[in-house]
Amino acid sequence: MEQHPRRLLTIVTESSIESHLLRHIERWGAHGYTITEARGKGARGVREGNWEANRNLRIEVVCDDATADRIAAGLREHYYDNYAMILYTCDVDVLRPEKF
Amino acid sequence: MEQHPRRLLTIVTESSIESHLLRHIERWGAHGYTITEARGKGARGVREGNWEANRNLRIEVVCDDATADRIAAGLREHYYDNYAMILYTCDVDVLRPEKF
Amino acid sequence: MEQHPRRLLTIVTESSIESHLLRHIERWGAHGYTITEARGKGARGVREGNWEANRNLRIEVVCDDATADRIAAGLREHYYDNYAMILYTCDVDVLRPEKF
Amino acid sequence: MDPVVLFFLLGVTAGILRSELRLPVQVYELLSILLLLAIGMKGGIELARQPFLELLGQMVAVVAMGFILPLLSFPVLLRFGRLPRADAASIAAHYGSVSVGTFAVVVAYLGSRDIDFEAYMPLFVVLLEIPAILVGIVLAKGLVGGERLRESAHEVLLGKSIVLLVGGLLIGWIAGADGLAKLAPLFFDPFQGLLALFLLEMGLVTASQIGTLRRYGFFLLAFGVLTPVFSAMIGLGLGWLLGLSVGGAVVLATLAASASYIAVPAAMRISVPEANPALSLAASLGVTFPFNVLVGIPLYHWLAGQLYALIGAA
Amino acid sequence: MDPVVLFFLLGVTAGILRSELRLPVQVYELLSILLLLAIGMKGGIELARQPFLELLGQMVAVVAMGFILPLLSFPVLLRFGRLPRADAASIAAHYGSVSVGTFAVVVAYLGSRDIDFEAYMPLFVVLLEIPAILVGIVLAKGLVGGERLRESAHEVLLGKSIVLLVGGLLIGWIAGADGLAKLAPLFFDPFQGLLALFLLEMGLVTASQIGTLRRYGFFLLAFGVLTPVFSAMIGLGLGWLLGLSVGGAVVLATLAASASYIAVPAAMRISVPEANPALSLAASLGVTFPFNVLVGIPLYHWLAGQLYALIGAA
Amino acid sequence: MDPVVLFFLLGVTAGILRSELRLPVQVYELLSILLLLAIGMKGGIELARQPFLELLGQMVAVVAMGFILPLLSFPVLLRFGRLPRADAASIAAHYGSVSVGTFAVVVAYLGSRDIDFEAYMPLFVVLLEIPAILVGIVLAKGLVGGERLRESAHEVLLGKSIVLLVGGLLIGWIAGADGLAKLAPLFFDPFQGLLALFLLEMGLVTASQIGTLRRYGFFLLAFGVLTPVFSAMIGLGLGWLLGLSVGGAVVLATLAASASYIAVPAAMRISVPEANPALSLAASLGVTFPFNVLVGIPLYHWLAGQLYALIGAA
Ligand SMILES: Nc1ncnc2c1ncn2[C@@H]1O[C@H](COP(=O)(O)O)[C@@H](O)[C@H]1O
Ligand SMILES: Nc1ncnc2c1ncn2[C@@H]1O[C@H](COP(=O)(O)O)[C@@H](O)[C@H]1O
Ligand SMILES: Nc1ncnc2c1ncn2[C@@H]1O[C@H](COP(=O)(O)O)[C@@H](O)[C@H]1O
Ligand code: NA
Ligand code: NA
Ligand code: NA
Repeated sequence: MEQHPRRLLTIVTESSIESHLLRHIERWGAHGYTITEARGKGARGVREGNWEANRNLRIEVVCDDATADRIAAGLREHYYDNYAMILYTCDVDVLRPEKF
Repeated sequence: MEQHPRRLLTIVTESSIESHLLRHIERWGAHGYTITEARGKGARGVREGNWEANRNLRIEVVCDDATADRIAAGLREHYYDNYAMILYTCDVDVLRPEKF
Repeated sequence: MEQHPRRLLTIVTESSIESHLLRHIERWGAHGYTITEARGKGARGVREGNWEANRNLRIEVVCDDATADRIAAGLREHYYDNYAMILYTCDVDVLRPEKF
Repeated sequence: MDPVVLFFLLGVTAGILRSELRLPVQVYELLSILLLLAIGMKGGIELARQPFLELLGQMVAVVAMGFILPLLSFPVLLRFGRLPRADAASIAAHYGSVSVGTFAVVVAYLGSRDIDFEAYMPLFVVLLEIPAILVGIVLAKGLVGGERLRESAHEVLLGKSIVLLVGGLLIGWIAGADGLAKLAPLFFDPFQGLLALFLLEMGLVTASQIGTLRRYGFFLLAFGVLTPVFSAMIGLGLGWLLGLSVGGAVVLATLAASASYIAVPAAMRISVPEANPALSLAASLGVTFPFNVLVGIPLYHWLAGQLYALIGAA
Repeated sequence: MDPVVLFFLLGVTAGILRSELRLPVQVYELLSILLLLAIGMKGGIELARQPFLELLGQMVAVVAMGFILPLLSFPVLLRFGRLPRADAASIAAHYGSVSVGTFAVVVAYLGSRDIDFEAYMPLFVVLLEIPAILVGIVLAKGLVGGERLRESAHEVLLGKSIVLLVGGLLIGWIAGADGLAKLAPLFFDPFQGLLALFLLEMGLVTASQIGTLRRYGFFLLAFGVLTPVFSAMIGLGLGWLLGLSVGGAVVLATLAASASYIAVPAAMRISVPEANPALSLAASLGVTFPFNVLVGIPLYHWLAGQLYALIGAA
Repeated sequence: MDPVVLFFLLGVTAGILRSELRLPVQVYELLSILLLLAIGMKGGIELARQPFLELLGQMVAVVAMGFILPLLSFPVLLRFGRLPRADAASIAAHYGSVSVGTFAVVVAYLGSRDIDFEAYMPLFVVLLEIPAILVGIVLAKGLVGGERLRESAHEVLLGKSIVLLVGGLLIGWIAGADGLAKLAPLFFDPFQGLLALFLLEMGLVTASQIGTLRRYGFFLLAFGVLTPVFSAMIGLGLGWLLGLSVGGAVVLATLAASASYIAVPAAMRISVPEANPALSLAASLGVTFPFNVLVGIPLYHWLAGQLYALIGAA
């Protein structure tokens, strides 16, 4: 089966910034995203997700390398210092490369 | 630690086709799957997940390469044209290879 | 953009053991984790997630190789035989290596 | 204006202004489960009072209407809408079937005006849900093998809304008004409040259809307004022929006028996947639902009054 | 038949027919929170009326029953069921403990027949939840170190159901009937409705146990029907000895007959992980729960009538 | 003690003991939607009875208080708390705004003591939510460009709580008491029960703030107790000046004393992201909310009694 390499960028962060963040991500070149509700623990403590102020989102974006870099750089500049957030990328293969 | 390479296939699609899709996936050789509720945006617009007609599922299948190819081909044939759907695969290591 | 390789360890298991499992994972060296609610099917049957006894969790830990191995070994020793559980790891890149 | 309608307007407004207001989908599900069970049980209580056989004639006539309505709108959609066959069939199925939410609104409307109607009407809701789906599938696919149609029928019959409506009907039938009195504080007393919340959510969803509407333009809008009025007149006429009260005729007219946005979309997604769901939802939810709630129901009430004044009860 | 039981049957039927009907797990959680708090508060209101010390004797006897019941069923499971030690211990714990859902059904059953019972019964629900769990752990693991047992006890005592039942009891005790009157429209008036929805969900879950049942076959089925009848007779006898009213004896019999499917499974999963949870759930939820709801409770009622007619109140 | 307060204590206790009790976040959302709509509608019903213009003076005075309160606490936070500018501004905004949960508790408190108050008070809740947020942003960022401030204002105005409160107000205004009577079984009758559940959840969340509190120590604790008392006295005085009844003055005092934990945290997270949300939540939710619920409201009631006895109504 023909495969096309892309990057999968996963962000876990506070749900309070959802709409801002999505607007930014699209501006930086993402063609789509997938969101799941999450909770967790990290450097900024436990985020139990039982209440509006401590819910996390897990956002996935499949995109090309350049877009992934642009998004990562943008997040570092605009969000990293002030928000509970982690970000990681990994290599994936997709079927319809024109979508991403 | 001993590791065994497998493929992780992730599908994001409309929740309305869940039972059909799962039946297909098992027929094509998956030994298991994991589902999380999701929402998102893609070529077919925003799917907010606030209502039965616009909920997404995120389905993960860990399997061997042949099964992954079979599932991907099957999805392409039966679902790709008519449903909001993306699919990507990535390489993972598992502990108990006989399960997958 | 500077990238730092780490491992992403994903566990899918019964939600009933959540607090025990998280305590273990932290003891074995994880600096954080992300949890999403899940359901699925595997060797131990369908876990529909419609009721407290059959809910799954999907737990992700980003960590270094040694920690991933320690966690995997610990899970194999303490949980594998008696609980519905799968585990897989994959290579990811992170931005702020000191966090993980 | 009924307060439940105000909740709908609040939802639409919040949606259009892009407010952060969201109802969790689980709340939506709880509301629809409660409403469907309550409607079913109310109908069942009434069925227990009614000799079932007397209703058989009415039931056959109503089912016939469910088969005919989509056949009437299909050619319009094909010719004037210039829609692909699958889309025309799917939209026809939506409009031939019914919207339980709209039914609840007309019940609330008549209730707050103390207008009686035949209390077994929920039975007609159940009966009208299904035929249009079958017609839609046949229109899209031709006379598909019995296998395929049977699978689809199976799916529709076991969909959430039919199971809850029919289950409620049977429970109401078996337990009767006395048996269910104890359930009233959850299912019957707060009915209007539950409907208000449900309409708040439907308002938010309706607002999100506006984008699609703009893209597909004038035809959908016109179709979404004219079809219900036309179907309502058929429903009204049938109600009159069947000897229903004015209230009953208004309900039947509203059922005919309403377009499904729960059961039919789910069925079409599986059985006619090549139909674009955005189109049919934009019409049924973005145009027809608000039209019926805000304008249609009072209009059908007025029309019924005219008709019954003119000709007298059948 | 009580309408709440009809909801259970609706759930079972929908599950067996593989309908698309699902209740969101959050609705299930909300229902169980409301039911547990309501049951606790009702018991607490009654405790406030009752000199606590007078109940001490009854409480000790009931706790003793909680320790004895699992000891009786354990050897049966080992020998006739040929089950591994851990499974036998776990199932014994399930059957020695109680099901709050079944308790709610018997309360509804007696209520709709206007049969009085000692209103402090929720206290016994709390007391019976725990001992069998401790017995089960000891049966599975031997006399484990105090550390291990203390950890398990801690877990059980702070589990959701105990916290809500005990919390409700205390709130009812402190606030009394007058204080809680304002809470009635949420907790007490819709109780039967909430129970009906809860049973709908339990019906769906019950249906999903049938696969396991088929696999493990006849023994589980027989055990799941005979044990409750046997335990009910012990409960009935104890109720008679303690001087309970007929209604009270029926409740105690039902508590003895019921098998836990919430608190105990959670505790066993942690404390006796090698026990297969599918087995115990298939028995307690797939056999005993429907048996009690459909057949058992009326049977225990009839038995109590016979007993009290024969021997007279103690 | 009010039973709703007992639910709060149950939540706090369960949280501190690390019980497994959790309320699904969707239940929390449903509860807050119902409470906000109910409060709004009650206020709106009253507004419909009141000539709007007569209230204008009071409204201006209340808004002025909303601007002044954060300006008073800001220097305290900067100097005595030695907090960074952003944190001081954010906390000041929290305390200048209001907590709808606390408002609901004071309403329940007065209700169960049959003390009347001006029923249009929900209007003041809406009015007090916003000014402090604007002040907080200006304190943190200086007189930011109109663009930035406008964006923030837009966000606050369209946040969930304002939309539901204002929406409820309007619906109540338009439909009036008669129109909304049918909604009472969902929104008004179970109000105390819904509030009890909400406080159970807030108790659990409060317990989870204790860790942060311990880390930031004594200052937050003192600030969280003294500020509400001080603000309450301002609110009390203003209530007296505006000619409110004793009950009305107690409500206004409680509004002044309460600190936001829903609308303001969300706004600050976006507009003053460098402020640490753990700090402000630990103070407002971990200290001030329980203080007001347990001690503050009775204290303000007592103070109001003293004041009105001493000086007489204005
Ligand atoms: N090592 C980790 N592995 C997985 N998820 C993490 C990790 N660290 C943090 N997270 C997630 O990212 C969120 C924000 O992290 P932080 O900014 O470190 O508090 C947490 O609430 C977790 O959900
Ligand atoms: N580039 C992307 N990255 C992540 N998720 C995506 C992407 N594109 C689409 N999706 C997800 O896949 C669903 C269906 O996509 P589509 O068929 O493109 O509308 C969307 O609703 C998203 O949840
Ligand atoms: N092949 C698989 N792919 C993805 N998820 C799986 C797979 N097998 C099992 N799972 C998940 O892991 C859980 C436990 O698996 P098991 O122990 O095999 O029953 C299941 O309920 C699924 O959610
Ligand atoms: Na119709
Ligand atoms: Na028992
Ligand atoms: Na304040």
